[in-house]
Amino acid sequence: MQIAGNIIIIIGIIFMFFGVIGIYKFKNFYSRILISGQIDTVGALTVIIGIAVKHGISFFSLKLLLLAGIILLLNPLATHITARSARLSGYLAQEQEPPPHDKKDGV
Amino acid sequence: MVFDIIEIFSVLMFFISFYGLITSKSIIKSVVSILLMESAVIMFFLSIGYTSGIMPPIGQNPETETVADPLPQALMITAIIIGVAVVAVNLIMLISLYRQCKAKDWDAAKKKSME
Amino acid sequence: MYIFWIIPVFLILYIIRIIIGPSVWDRLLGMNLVATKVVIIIIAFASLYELTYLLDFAIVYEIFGFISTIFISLFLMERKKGGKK
Amino acid sequence: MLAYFVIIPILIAVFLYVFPSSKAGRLIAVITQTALVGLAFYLFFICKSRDVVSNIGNYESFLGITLRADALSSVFIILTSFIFLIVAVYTFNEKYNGLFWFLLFIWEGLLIGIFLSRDLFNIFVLVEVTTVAVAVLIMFNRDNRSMYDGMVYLMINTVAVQFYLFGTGYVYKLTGVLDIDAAAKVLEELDKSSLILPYALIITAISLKCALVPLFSWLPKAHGTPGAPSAVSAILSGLHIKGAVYLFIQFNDLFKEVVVSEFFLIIGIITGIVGFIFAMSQKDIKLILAYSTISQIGMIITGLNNDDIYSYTGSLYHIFNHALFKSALFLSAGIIIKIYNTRDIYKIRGVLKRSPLIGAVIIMAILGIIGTPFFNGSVSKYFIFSGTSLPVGGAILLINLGTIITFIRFSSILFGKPQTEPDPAKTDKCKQAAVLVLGTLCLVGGILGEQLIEFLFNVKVSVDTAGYLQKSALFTASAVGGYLIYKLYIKNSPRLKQVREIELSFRGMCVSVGAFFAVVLVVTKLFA
Amino acid sequence: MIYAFLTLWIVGALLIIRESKIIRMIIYLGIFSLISSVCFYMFGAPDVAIAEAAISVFSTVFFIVCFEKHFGLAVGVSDVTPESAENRTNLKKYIPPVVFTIFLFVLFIFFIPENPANSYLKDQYLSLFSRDVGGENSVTSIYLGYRVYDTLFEALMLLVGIVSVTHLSRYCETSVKEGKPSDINRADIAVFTIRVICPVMLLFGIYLILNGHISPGGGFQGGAAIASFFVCRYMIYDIYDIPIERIIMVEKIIYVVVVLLAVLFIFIGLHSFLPLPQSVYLITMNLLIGAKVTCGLIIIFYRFIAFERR
Repeated sequence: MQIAGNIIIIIGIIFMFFGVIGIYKFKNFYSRILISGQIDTVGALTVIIGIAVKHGISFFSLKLLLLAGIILLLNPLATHITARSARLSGYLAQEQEPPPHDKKDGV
Repeated sequence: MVFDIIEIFSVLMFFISFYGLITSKSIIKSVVSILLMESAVIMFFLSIGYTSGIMPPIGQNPETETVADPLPQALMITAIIIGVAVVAVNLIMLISLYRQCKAKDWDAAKKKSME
Repeated sequence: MYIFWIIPVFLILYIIRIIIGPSVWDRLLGMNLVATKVVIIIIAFASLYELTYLLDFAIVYEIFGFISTIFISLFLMERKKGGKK
Repeated sequence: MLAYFVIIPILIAVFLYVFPSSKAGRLIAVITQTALVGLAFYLFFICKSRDVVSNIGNYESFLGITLRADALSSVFIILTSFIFLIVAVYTFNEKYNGLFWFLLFIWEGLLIGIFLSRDLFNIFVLVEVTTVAVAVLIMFNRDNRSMYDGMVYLMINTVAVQFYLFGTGYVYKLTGVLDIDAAAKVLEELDKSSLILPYALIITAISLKCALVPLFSWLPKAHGTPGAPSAVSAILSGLHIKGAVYLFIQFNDLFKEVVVSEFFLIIGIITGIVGFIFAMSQKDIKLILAYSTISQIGMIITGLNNDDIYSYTGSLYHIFNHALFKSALFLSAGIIIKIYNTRDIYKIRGVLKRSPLIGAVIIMAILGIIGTPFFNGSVSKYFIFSGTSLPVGGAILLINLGTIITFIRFSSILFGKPQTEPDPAKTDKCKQAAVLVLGTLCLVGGILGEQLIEFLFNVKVSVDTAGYLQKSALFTASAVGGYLIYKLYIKNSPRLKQVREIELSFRGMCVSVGAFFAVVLVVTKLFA
Repeated sequence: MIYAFLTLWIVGALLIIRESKIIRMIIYLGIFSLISSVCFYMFGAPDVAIAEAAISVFSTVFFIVCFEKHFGLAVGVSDVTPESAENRTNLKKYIPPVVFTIFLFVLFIFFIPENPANSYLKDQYLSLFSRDVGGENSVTSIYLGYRVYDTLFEALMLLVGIVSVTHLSRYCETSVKEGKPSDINRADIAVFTIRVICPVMLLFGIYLILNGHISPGGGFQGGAAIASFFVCRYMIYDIYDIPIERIIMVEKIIYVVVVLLAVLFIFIGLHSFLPLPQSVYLITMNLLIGAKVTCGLIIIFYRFIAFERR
């Protein structure tokens, strides 16, 4: 159990590591959304499952599963709302840098 | 001299926020600086009696050595609530001041209020 | 545990991204990422001591971090385009 | 149970907020206030023989919070409840809503709490709540000026309170307790050098609360802001600042190993001098009174730090007297402002003719504050003076001279012909009665001065005929001198305007807090 | 590891202090609060950590609403004190405050006492709390038992804060009407998910309150969680029908009940006469304080939000 748990945790950390690479590699905001929306959620879920596996079947693992559920719901939603807010405010995907009016406002 | 490193960190924080207070032009930043100052003080209180691998003071008869000091925690909950109330009052004053004088920074507010 | 050493490194990298991130929304994204990483640290901590009640804090943290993120992004949204009903 | 002294006003406050502004509610407020004065006297008579201590919850040693009433704090409680009674009568017919009464009574409970509490953290909580309540009372009418002033007051006091909290943390770390009496025992055994930092942190905060010299810029803003109700200004100037002075006494007691009383003696003298210089130059009558408070506080601090029982007692009695005449002045200034609809000292004329009663009260209060024989100020000022050595005594005389000049200028509102036609509003009987009581007490406190001091502070003092003669001669000399100086130099001096415009911004205040802290640290290290 | 977090903490503070654009400052403040709450957690203080996390939400919300009022409805308008361009190059301006602050810091460090922490009260509390007050969480026992006198004033502080917020924000006497649309543009998916997550939050708040005496949490933390449920409710429904006047009244009454309960149980010492288990007092007190905090935060939040509507 311990070894299996550790392996799953390491897989999760590798996911997160990809996320860190991506957040520097992508030059576009809407690509970076991907990191938080998918890669990071999956990484966090994998780590949590790994820890739950290490603990076996117990109250601790049950609570961890609840937490995993909450993360699964909330993390993509936060990303979605952030992206939507950016889109509706006119922060365009095609441009490499913020649009003129945005720049003027100094955001 | 023997230093407690966390104590040094909180003192550093205290003076960073002090720097914020003596340089900030806008009022909202002063409010934030006060919030940071409070946070520094809270950190100092909680660091009293810290050793690494410390446990929360929960349980029927906890062992004294490895358990955190409960009193500063109880005090700091009080301090946090007081802090949020002060921040709320400050901000609402700031909004009202802005509504009346159209002043965002200290100098403008002072000038407007003297008229 | 190794988590305690790897995650802070990630955190520092995220914070650098937050500092250079060109727009507000990048920073918000960074805030979300930081919150998730910190939740994992908390879980690792709880699992180290085998204390179940420490997990409460992780749940609270996740929910509260989420609320502040979406509140900021909702308020940042340009109201004109969204339109009143 | 001492906690009820704090809890009962707070419960009344909530009651008045829930059932606001009916006449019956206000009547209940005044009646309970009277009862509270009676209770305070009862407590005082008990405290004359023994200290009343109550452990909340009856927990073992220092686990809970301890309240203690001793001879000094019970006198302060009498003063608090009495002044609040007067103010409650004064505002009886005003059209304030429930919020005003709520904050007023909370303020009373909290002040009594500060006088009773023996717990460091509890004092922090009380001080912080008081600060917010007072800030809201200052900006009660929500005009531009009082908005800004209230905001500065709230923020600078919050900054100072953080210093206090940090100091409390060090005391807890060093002693392991938060109770002042227990901490004092542990601190005695500690090394002197470890006490310096907590002492400096705490005393910086308390000095800001007392408005000592570099840290006084918030006081005229808070106490003299035009928009604040004058009842609030009266309590602030008469009573609130005395809470800070009480804390000053307490903490100097706690850290008596490291206190450099000479430093505070000098600071007190400078505060007095700076206070009257500013007071002389103001144009707004409320601001004159507010700056004059600073100079009187300087005198009180000087007396407290002068190592002599006469000066100490004189200072305590001066705290008492200052509360009486400063609230009388502020309250009558409120009435005058209402009548004339202006605060400019050059525009108000002929108060004595327009409303003789108010004029008489103002004269009595002025005679009190400048220390005329047979008025209360003379007794306390004489005691402060008699215990001092020559340079300090000279400084006290100088401060008194400044006060005389200030109030000669102030008294010009009493005479002459009104420039603007005063508003023929009908006079309020409650207000006049309240003010009259305070004015009469100024006279009574002077004639029965020695007996009162013996009664209140248990110190036997006596003044012989030579002392009386000396006092009268000094007073006459300084009064004549003050009048001449006023006529010759000050009346039309262009400097007044320049002095009037000196004012620190918020950033400047923060810098001065830091600088004061550094100076206290260095001075304590060098001389303690 | 704790030092890594403390370093991040300091970096966050530096960012906040150096930033001149307010919206960025608010985001940094949110991150800063989250990091500091983790630090508190690692000091073995989960109660304080939960309180700090709750406060981080509310202070962020207050700041963002204040920012919006401050600069109107337009997005991202920066804090336009016209310093940025020419003053940033002018380094000379920064030297005096930096030198002054460093001087104070060094002076402070120089005077720090070397004595180790005295653990008198800690030992007393840890050995006595379950006998004197009951419960398993010693922080709650101190908060509601030994130092209940402080707690009363802390509740009073919240009361004064609420009263002042309502007083100072009452420019527009119009109370908030029912069904007035907020102009938040929301997606259906967001509405759906928040609707799913809201009951969890409510339940979790109640859990924190009821379990306050045996696990981390308590009146304040649970109350803040329930109040954040109402924040979410504002975000998904256009509902302004919170009867604020009535909530204010309820809050006052709860405060009076809290005071009376504390007086009865702790000051008079009723718990030694009654045959009740000690945890009854703790649970009741936690519930009342939780209700009070919930009411208070809801009122402050809705006053902040409703300020904009004239």
